[in-house]
Amino acid sequence: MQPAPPSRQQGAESRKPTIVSILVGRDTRLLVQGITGREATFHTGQMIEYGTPVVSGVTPGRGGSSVHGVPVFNTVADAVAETGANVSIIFVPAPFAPDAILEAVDSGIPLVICISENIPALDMVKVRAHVAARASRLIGPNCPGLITPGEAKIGIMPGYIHQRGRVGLVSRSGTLTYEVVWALTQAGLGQTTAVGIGGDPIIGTSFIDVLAMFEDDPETEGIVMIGEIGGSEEEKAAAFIREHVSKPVAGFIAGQTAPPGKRMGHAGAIISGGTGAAADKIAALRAAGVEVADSPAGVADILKARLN
Amino acid sequence: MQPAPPSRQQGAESRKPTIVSILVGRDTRLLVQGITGREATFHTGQMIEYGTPVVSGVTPGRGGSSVHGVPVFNTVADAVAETGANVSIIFVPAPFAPDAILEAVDSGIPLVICISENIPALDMVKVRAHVAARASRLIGPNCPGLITPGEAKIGIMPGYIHQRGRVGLVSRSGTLTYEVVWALTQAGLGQTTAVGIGGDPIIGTSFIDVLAMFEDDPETEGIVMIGEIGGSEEEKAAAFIREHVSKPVAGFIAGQTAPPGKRMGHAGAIISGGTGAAADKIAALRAAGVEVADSPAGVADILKARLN
Amino acid sequence: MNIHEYQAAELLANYGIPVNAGIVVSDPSGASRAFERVAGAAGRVVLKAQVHSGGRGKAGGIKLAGSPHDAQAAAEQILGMDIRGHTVRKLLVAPAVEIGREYYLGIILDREKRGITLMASAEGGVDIEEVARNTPERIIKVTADPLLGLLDYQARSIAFSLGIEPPLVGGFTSIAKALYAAFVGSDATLAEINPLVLTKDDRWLALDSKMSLDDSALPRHKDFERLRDLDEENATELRAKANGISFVKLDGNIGCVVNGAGLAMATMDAVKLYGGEPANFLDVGGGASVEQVTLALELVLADPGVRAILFNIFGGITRCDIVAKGIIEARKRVDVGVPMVIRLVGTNQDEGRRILGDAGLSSFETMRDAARAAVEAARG
Amino acid sequence: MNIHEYQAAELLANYGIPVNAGIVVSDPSGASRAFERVAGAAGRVVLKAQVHSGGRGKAGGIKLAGSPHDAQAAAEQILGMDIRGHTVRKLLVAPAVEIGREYYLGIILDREKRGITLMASAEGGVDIEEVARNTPERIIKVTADPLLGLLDYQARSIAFSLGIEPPLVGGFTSIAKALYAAFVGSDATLAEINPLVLTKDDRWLALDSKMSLDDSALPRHKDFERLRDLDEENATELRAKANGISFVKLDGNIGCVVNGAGLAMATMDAVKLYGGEPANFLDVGGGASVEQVTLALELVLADPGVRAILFNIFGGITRCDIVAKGIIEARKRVDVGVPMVIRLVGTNQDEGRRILGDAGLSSFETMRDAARAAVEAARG
Repeated sequence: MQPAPPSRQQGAESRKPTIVSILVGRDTRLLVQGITGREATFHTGQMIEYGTPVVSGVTPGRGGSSVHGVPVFNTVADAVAETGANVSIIFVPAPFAPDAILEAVDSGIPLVICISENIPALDMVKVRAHVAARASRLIGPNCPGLITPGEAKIGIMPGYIHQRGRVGLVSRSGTLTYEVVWALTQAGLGQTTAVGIGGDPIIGTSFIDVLAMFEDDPETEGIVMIGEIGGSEEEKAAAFIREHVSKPVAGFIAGQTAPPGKRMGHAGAIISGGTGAAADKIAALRAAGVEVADSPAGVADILKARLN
Repeated sequence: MQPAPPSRQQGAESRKPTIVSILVGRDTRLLVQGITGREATFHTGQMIEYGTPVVSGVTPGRGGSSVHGVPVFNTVADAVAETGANVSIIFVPAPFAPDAILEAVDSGIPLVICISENIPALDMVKVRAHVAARASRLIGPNCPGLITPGEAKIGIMPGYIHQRGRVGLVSRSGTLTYEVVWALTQAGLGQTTAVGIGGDPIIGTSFIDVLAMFEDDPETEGIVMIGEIGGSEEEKAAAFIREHVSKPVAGFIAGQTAPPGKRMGHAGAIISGGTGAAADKIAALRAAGVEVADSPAGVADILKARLN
Repeated sequence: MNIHEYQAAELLANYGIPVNAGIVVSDPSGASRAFERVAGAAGRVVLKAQVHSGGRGKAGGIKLAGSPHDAQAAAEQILGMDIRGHTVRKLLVAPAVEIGREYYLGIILDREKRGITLMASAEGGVDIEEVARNTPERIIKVTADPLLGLLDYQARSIAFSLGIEPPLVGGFTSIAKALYAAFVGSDATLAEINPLVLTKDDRWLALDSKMSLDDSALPRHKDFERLRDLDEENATELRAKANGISFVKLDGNIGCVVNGAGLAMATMDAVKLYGGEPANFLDVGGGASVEQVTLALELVLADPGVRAILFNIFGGITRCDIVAKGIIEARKRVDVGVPMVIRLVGTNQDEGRRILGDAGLSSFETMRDAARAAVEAARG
Repeated sequence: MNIHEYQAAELLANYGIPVNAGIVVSDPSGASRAFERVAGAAGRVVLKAQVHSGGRGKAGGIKLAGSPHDAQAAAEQILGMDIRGHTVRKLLVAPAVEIGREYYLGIILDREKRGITLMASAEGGVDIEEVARNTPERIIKVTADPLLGLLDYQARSIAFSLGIEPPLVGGFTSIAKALYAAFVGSDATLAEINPLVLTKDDRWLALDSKMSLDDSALPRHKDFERLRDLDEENATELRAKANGISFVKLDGNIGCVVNGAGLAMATMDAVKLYGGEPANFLDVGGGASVEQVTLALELVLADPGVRAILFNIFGGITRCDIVAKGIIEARKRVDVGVPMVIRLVGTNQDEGRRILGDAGLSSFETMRDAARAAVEAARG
């Protein structure tokens, strides 16, 4: 299995970079937007320590300085021109995050991961439409990022809990993902790639996008999908799985006890207008042949049984 | 040579309908937007008389009525659903024309011709960007339309001056086009298709788009390109001709005596900021191997010599 | 954030939507006085409970009155009433309207379309979710272009689909466009006019309005803070929010303190799975400092019904030893008084558990075990 | 439509751009009084001719004055001055500014990019077209997204490219964004600040502004009509415009009446080709009714220098017989007094020429022949 650089495809939904050992690989050259911020500086250190090739950072007005030895530029265009950055992770505060995403995308970066939370939903409606019409893929916002164990960690997850292995993981949640990753690692299954798609109502990459990549990825033998209340992306994913996914999928849906009309932490985690209840999502997944666990760690048990 | 229905292609510039005997043909089913207006009603009659298959009209609030026997609908979506319209010509007044273009494009009409003039330029910047991201082609605004003699007349040009023949014609001007058409007809050369791309600064279809179609059209043996002062589309067309056009091209540029800074009728016919002078355009065309006539009728003489 | 009907109406009026303006009162005599001012020629008013809840009509929270005396009597009945857990503290007194036809017009943040969707129906004045369930074909949906916004032709197409006569289409599309502008201008997630009525004399009127605003966008709408009704919000939730903690009050007796929203939901679910009832959702946020843990404990203990506390911490970037110290320190500051069950895993977990053990606190490795123990403890 | 510097500054100030506000005067004593009000601590003013033309500085239309007396003297010199054919009738008197650095910042309707392009240069205060010609690399260009508008990162990237120091970037981007908002909000085709200066005390200031507005968009900016300076516009052109005729005054002696803008330009070119000089551009528009033809004749004859009139009509939808009748009727209403040369082809051309012939008017079939004849006639 060779990690490959982002490549562009034709077509509306699929005109996005697809990479073996999905999304990141050996050719990844990471840019950190907002690198001089407290959180970004800390995580830059963590990512470098994990072995992620962090090549540059951007903070407007701080061009010429450096963070953990990483050169800082005023603009993404400069960072791309000088350092060949091809993946960006965004840590800038919500009011400036939409602009940061647009700057990354307009500068031709094919994969943009936005960690920032509390971005107004209507900003994301516009940003997402702009990105969707271009060749870049956006992951997030309000996500923990993604990791291909042993290869690159592009996010805020604790690296050590991961182990390169056989299971692809996609999730709307952060710590809940770590919980599942840990269980997979302890079960000896490990992960091919773990992707947090984010807990906001409007996000750049959907379950379906990542499921399709895992289905196509020869290294991935089984898939874990972690959903939660709110919206109907899990139901859409279920329909996709039924039609297009041949690999075993184990699922977990958080929020079975959540009351309607209340936002449960994540902006997107809310049952409203009669949609978004956990029971509906679980039913849809089961009807699509997905085994749904009654606890996060339970997905590891399910896949262990299915894959061995 | 078979006229074919609009077909979609991949790619940014070329992802547009291309049709043999360019743009319109036997499968054309024309919709007239704003059909109940005075001018539109008159030209609907003229187009029907010429043999153009006018299948429906739209005037909001006038649905259920008819004009020259053509059924009128409230919305383009209704007209498309009921009558299979696949080309639209727009006659609505400038304040409503951008919305009419968007309605046609969003309703999936692959070819939209906008006759309306005096549309604010910044409206067209947005409309054009929207259309460019979709599979539809917009011709105009502020154009006379297009005609494939003997096949279909979709515009306000006098039909009888045209004759099916060997020359493709593309022009930013109306009456000047008729002048040249008349000369081509009298010279026995005739026209394959004559396209008026419009006299506004921001238009949907450029010289280059139409030149490429003529180059690909087996029926077209020679090409006439009629430019005028303002902008630099003629210069860009010249560069395109040099690289991509093998057929003989004759040109004429109006406005050699026009003073700078003055709008000569058309919103786009103005020399400003040091660009747009006729002399520059003529020089560029000549450098690209285009024979430039010193009078409109002169292009017919040039092509007669080149094609016989 | 939810706002009251009268506040939504005020906001929509600012965008040019004709609303049935009335007067807000909070006592019966105010209703009587309001009658004099708004009853007008028709001589009748409608009194409407102002609560952040639907189902006001069915609950008796909306009444007509034909005299000041009747208005006062109706107000006496409605004020103080409980509607789905909300106590009525305010009434909107507005002129009664001669309704010709009723429509529904709403705009939502449409997660599925990833855009802004308008919904309309000629079945106005009724529960639109019921219409959506039973006769979805009677709801017309149009999604605005994310970059161009709602276009005129889209607003018209809704009007024509509703069967509105041509002379009345312009009035309808103006309202649809104004509602869209209000939605976008306010960063709403929901804006509804139900019913939008055509009066017997062919005037359009927004008879009832409802809006929800995007919490993430509130920082750029400072003026919206005045729309917040503290009576309608849980004081503990507000205190949590002000301190970067997500907290939602629930009905059970097992208080939960968790890091991460997804994990917090999963923790509630685990409590339920083992036969308990969670008392709250609580995401302590990224830091889990002594201050955050202390505050979290206070928030959970503000509920007198809490019989046990379940900590579920997955130490990632946060180190377990730090969290353990935080818990011990917080326990010193807060009088806990109920059993604490702690699940602590992740970075430096052994050191963390050792610290807890030294302080006489046992801890668990799995969420299941901890949830089970918490349920046991609450039964205690 | 072009507007004066002081009007552009007013407009830009409404969008929050710091401009060097002054007072507009139309007589020398006004300049003296204005000095007292604007000179301030620096004790110096700049007097600037307000004409719709560039090259004011070179022509002596901009002067400094250090006293009311000097201001009056300078105003006497400038008022009445001719700058590229424009008579100076108004002066802007503004405080003289201690300039630190000068930049150019402009926005154009960019036909090539089919969008709105910002241009900036650290070579401010000079003729930007000259910079564009000689050292194009010193001009930074950024095209705004047509649907999202100018983005913050774009404005910043201009600032960084200009080498503006970080603490001053925010001030610059605010001005760039405000200029963009003014451009879009006014439907401009050009909006320029030249120079945009950084004063010695590090304040940003728009020292000179220029704007052109899109004629097609004027109907939705009714308030802009008050910005029109009738002294700067040709009365005949305005009268033509009000009647749907496009007319541009030129310097020759052969009046042209043509249907269609492109054909009208081609007609002028033909006149020139055969050794004549066109007196005007005139597109009579679609109809060519008796009224339009009559008015066209009047417009052309308003120029006393006209020695011959050339009609060039290509009858398309318009029938030649109708046009012929129109010409004959118009000739009755207007005292022509110079030779008329008519070229009439297209729909019903034979009938049209017969009608002209019956009235003693000869006509031509080709534009060349008609143009040649008109040149002959003007030499008369």
